[in-house]
Amino acid sequence: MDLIINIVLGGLLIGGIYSLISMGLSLQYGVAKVLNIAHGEFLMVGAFITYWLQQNGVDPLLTIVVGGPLLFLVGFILYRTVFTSIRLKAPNTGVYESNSLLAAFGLYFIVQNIAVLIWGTTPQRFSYLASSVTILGEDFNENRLVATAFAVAIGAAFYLFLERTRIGKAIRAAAQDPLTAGLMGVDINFVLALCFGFGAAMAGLAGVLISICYPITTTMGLGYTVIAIVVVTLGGLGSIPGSFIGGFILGIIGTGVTYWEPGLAVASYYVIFIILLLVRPKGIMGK
Amino acid sequence: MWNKILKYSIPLVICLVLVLTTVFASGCGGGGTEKNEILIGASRDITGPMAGFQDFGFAAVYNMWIDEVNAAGGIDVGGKKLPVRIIEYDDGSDPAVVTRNLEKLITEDKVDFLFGPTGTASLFAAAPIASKYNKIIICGEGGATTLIPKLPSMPYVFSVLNFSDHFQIPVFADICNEVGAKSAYIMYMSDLHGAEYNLTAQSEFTLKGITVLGTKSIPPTITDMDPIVKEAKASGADIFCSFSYPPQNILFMSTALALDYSPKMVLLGPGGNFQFFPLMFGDALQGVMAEGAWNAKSSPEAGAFAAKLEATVGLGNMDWWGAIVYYAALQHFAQAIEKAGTLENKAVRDVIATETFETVIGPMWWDCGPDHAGGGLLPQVCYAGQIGQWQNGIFEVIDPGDKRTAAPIYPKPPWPTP
Amino acid sequence: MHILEGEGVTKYFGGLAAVSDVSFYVDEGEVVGLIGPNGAGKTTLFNLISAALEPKTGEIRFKGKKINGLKPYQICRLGIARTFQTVKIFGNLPVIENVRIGSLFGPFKGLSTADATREANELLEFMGLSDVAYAPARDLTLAHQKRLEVARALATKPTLLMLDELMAGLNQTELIEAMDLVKKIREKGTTIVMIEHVMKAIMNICDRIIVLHHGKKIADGTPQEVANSKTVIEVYLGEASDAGN
Amino acid sequence: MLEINNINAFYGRIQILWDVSLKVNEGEIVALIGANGAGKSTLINTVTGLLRSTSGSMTFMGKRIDRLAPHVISELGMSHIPEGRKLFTEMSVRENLELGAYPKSAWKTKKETQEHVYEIFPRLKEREKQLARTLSGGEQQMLAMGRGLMSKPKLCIIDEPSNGLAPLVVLEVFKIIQSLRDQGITILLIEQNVRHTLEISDRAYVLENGRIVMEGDCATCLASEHIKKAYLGL
Amino acid sequence: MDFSKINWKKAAITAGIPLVILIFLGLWPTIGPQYWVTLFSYFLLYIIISVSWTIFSGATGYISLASAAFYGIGIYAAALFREQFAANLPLIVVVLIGGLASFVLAFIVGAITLRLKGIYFAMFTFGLVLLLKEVIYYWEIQFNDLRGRFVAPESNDTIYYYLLGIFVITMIVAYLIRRSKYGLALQIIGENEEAAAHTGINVTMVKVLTYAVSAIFIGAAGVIMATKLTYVDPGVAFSPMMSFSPVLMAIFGGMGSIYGPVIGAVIFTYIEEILKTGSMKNYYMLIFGVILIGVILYLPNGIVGSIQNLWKRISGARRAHTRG
Repeated sequence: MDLIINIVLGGLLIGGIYSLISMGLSLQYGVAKVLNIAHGEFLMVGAFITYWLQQNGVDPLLTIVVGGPLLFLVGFILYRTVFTSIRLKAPNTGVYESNSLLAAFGLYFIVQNIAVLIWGTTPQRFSYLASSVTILGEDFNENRLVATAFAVAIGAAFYLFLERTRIGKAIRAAAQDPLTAGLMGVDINFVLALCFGFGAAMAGLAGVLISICYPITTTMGLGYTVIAIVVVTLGGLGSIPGSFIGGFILGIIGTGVTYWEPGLAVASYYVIFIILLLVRPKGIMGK
Repeated sequence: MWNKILKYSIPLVICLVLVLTTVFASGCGGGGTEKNEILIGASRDITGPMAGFQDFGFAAVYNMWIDEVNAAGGIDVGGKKLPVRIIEYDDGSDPAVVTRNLEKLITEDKVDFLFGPTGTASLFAAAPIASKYNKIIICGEGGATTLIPKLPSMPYVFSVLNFSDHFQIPVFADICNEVGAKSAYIMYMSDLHGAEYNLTAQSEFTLKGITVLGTKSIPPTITDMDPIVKEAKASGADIFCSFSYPPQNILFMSTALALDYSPKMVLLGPGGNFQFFPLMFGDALQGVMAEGAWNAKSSPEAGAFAAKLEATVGLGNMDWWGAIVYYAALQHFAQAIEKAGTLENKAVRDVIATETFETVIGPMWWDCGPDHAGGGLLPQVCYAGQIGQWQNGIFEVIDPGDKRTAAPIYPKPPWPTP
Repeated sequence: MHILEGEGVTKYFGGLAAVSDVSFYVDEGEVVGLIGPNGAGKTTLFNLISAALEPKTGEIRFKGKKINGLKPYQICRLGIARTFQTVKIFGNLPVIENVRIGSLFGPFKGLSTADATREANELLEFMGLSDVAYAPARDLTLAHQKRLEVARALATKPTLLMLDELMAGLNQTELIEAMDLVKKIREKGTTIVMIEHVMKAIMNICDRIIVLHHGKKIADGTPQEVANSKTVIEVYLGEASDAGN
Repeated sequence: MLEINNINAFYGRIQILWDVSLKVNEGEIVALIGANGAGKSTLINTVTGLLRSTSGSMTFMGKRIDRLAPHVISELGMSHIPEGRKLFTEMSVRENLELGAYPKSAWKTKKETQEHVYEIFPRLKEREKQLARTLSGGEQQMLAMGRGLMSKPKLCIIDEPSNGLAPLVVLEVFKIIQSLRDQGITILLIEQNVRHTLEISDRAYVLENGRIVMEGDCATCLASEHIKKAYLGL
Repeated sequence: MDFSKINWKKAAITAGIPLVILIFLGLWPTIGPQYWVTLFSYFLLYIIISVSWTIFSGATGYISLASAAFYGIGIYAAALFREQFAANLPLIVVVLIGGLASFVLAFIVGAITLRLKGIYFAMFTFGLVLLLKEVIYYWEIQFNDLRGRFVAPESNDTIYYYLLGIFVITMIVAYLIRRSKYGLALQIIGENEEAAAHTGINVTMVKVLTYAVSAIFIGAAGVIMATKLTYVDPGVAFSPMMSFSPVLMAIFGGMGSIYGPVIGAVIFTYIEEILKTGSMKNYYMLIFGVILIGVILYLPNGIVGSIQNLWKRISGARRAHTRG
């Protein structure tokens, strides 16, 4: 019983952050059709901005106000300059997808290199809310709890934004059928740039939360990108709620396997990933 | 006219390219015949995941050493003082690239000697290449017991750092017996480094009456250590061993602090013995141990070296594990070249393998197996210490015997309240 | 002899019957028209015969042998060739390559390269496409692309040819040419099933017409019979009746 | 209201439209008739801005629109109800309607417009919360038309509304189209169901092979031998 | 066949140029400086991998990211059968084993992923690489107490000539497939899989078989490279860069012709070499990334494709001029 509580609650506590990263990738990949290999780099940048501000006396959670909008802007401008041009030049979606994948690779190299030049590669950490809280008789990290609460709040806020607002509805429509969305008067290039920007912002926010909980390095991005790709596949391409739920599921699975055999935790992600692709490529929330 | 030119342009262009390649390539291979410097090559992790070592590991030490040597006019080779120059290539900590870089350094840049790459896997990739071309390589960070049986066939490889059964863990077990720690929980990285430490620890602990209550391997990609820390806490073991690298050791410390897991004894792997650890964790580090140790109190020479190194790299980049032996190996290396009076690798190697020279750690020599025929390891007596413990911000050597600079604290105090 | 027979063929798409319990036959040498309003299930029936889809129930027989469950390429090699409603030519390849592909892969025993080239040239001649043989297929006009698709289908040496809306989008002259073409193919001894909206063509060339509506067969007979059938007129011209349901 | 003068358009290197001219006056139902592949969709795509014409001019409400982006054209008051409905199948009926009101001017009044649409299509109100894909074919067509009306358009282009519908439903759809006209919405109707279309329209254009081959009022067209032969199967 | 004069000339050029290049490459170890032989080995390696990748993925448009898996299988074949200080199989046999193992793996992957289209296929193949890496890591540590293995080294010339041999076979096979009816079949599967099936092509068979055949060369190259690396571990063997490099190289060079991936591989490898070892080594990823994005934005058809377009424009203009 203790074990189950530990696995489920512990999994949920990691899952929140996974959800946030994956929702971001889902927007970039599911809607804007950019398989953004550099996604984790935005996360890393968010984490290091937090670290840097923390060293200068700014409360890490306050960074959310700075980091999110800043990375949104970066993502938005990147899409408008690089990816829009790739999209308009590509004769079909297939070419657009593969070319934007390559461009994302370039982006990955660029961001990573700049980050290494600025911050080096030594692992960094700072202490924030580093004490434990007892839930159902088990101890949990207080900072994880706070991070998960924020992740869920950000996820829920974004969900409401998608459900309730005009732009949000346009994003969902563009995810289903960009051409018809265009017929409705939606400026597709703008909406896709928006999605890319939101994706980057979410990665950045996840980075802020990760820096609160875990040590950070400038080379940690790719690992999180891979996790996000697994979750997005798990949840169904382009399904934002799917990614949200998928993140928690993967968190629980990962924690469970870690209890049994930590060496196989990452392998278990890939096993889920390739089995899912074979059996149900549309993901758990896809139709 | 145009038609013809266009038609023949393809073969023309190709022939041109081929000729140019040959000319260019042979041009590249050249170089002066007159030796006026000692050229050393190194493939280093400048951009990869282990690039941090560039600031406080072997690179920090050899850069300081080169500056010193050159300030003194160079190394005397057969009556002529030659300055030392190093060529470093980036390998991004990919052993495949290490191989390629070393080949380029040896065959194109025609370096005289090699310095080792960062990390055990890269070192393993480098050693056979150096042997293949008969180039002396002085290795810094990394090493593992697996290398020992290979060394007889790699006479040009000199591995400086001490590793698992290569004296650290047996000493640690003795310390445990001394203070009365009875049971252990082991977490180890699922790579060569972790696996070897784990195996040695399992047998040493059994031998010396310490019960192992739990063992978990972790992947290098681990991001969440809560389950392991909780399990270790539940096991109630006196000793917690983390046989892993700086990122995992930092993660363990953060997690243990947050979950209030404070065993009587904590032994960390690489990272625990670097100065950035106390900068990161402050008072919490009181009583935490790590493998491989020296400090300014080890000897007067060590004190002078510590001051010199700190002035060069800064306090935050001090390495209380390898720095002093790297430096000693370089001092030994320089004296060997001077004694051999040539840059010819075979001659220099024979001197290195057989001679004892005075260094910062006292008299130093290499253990190269029977007849001095193989690659070299440092004998145990040469090291300044095997196990260290943080006491009031100083990494004290707590080995039993005359290397000790302070008595071990046991049990370590609980974590300070945040 | 019935060269092609269907018995109780049914196919659902997400709960809706696209083709529902349709039985039909085609005799050797016949030209059979398959008509019906949009969404009647004509193309679905074609897809079922050519194995692009698999029927849920029912059986399709070719020359007396059951063929459902086979793969599209097997159907093709048995001697059933088809064209598509929206032309599916290989646009980046030259016209002649498109036809050669048919000869190389389509017949039960593929031809040698040289034979395929010779045959492709003959077919292009037959279809009146020799002039554009080396142009990329995507540069052709729609009418020529449709012809090219027929040529490719013929190159696989079919005994039964299925044409999906060959005449759609053609102008009067092209229409007459296309009708002539169908007649010429028929004279070579190939059985033809064609989906068509152009009534003039259907009435003119077909020996027999099958009418589908809402996935069900509602009429089957000579052009005259079908044209006079009250049900068909109602369905087709959309009079207020409930014939379909 | 909409005036198209001599436009030419290409898909890749194939010319689809040849010197097409067309005019829609305010308050009319204008029918555009043609077989599959005649170029109707290309014409509509060109008008709505999805495809660029290579020459010729188009004006809408007195404004040149040939170089405008689709979303700008739709803000001007042109609404396109596409062939095959193109609903957002994973969204509810209500959300589909709301998306129809995406242009800023329409978004403000979307509540009232929605009520108005529910008056025209009461069945949509009953199914307000259902996902669009769970609707029947006729309901889907109605939703598509309702969505098209949400932007409060001045001109509605309706592409093949009878496609795949049962005859009774087709009649209903045509009746609604007529009632829209009565409410002052101008309509350009593209259809294959020639007889019905001509019965409810004011004027008609016949497109064949990318060229307008006939234009005039509907009675004339219905009487034409060419139409009878080619499209009515008589 | 039309045996007109121009065809003979063309044939002389098409056969002559490769022959000249082959002789040059064959003599290279004797005329080139030592390191350049090594560098050329790397050129050959990347050419083999990117051309093999292009055989299947370039023609069909199914982006395979499993190259690293095939390469890694080859490396592990060498690690098992060409150990240092052990009784070993002859190198040529191990090369065959590596090729065969890759063939089998690719065949299985091909057969079970037939349902997957587009990006899903790419993701599956990439997941496979990561999974193999993790599982082999785990297996070696848990059951063999090993992280990596030492492979018996070979001389640089042996490695070079083996790679040259594999390179020649790869190019011949790529050329033959391109020219044969199977190449045609692959190409039209890429254009329209449905129409291809209805034209009598056994789509499944053609796809799976070509995929498996193209993997042979990658596996064989892996065996040879293992003898050069001499120390291999799963991180080296299944490095994801080995999956992405051929894609980048092929797109960089252009997939329209057989020369595209070759030129892409050579230029890419050389740029990497210069950047990594030159004075800009601290910025090489940055520069590399900028080059990558620049190529995608401004040379969308790859280098060869862009040159061909330029060529066409020049010759087209010339023709127009003559006509006018």
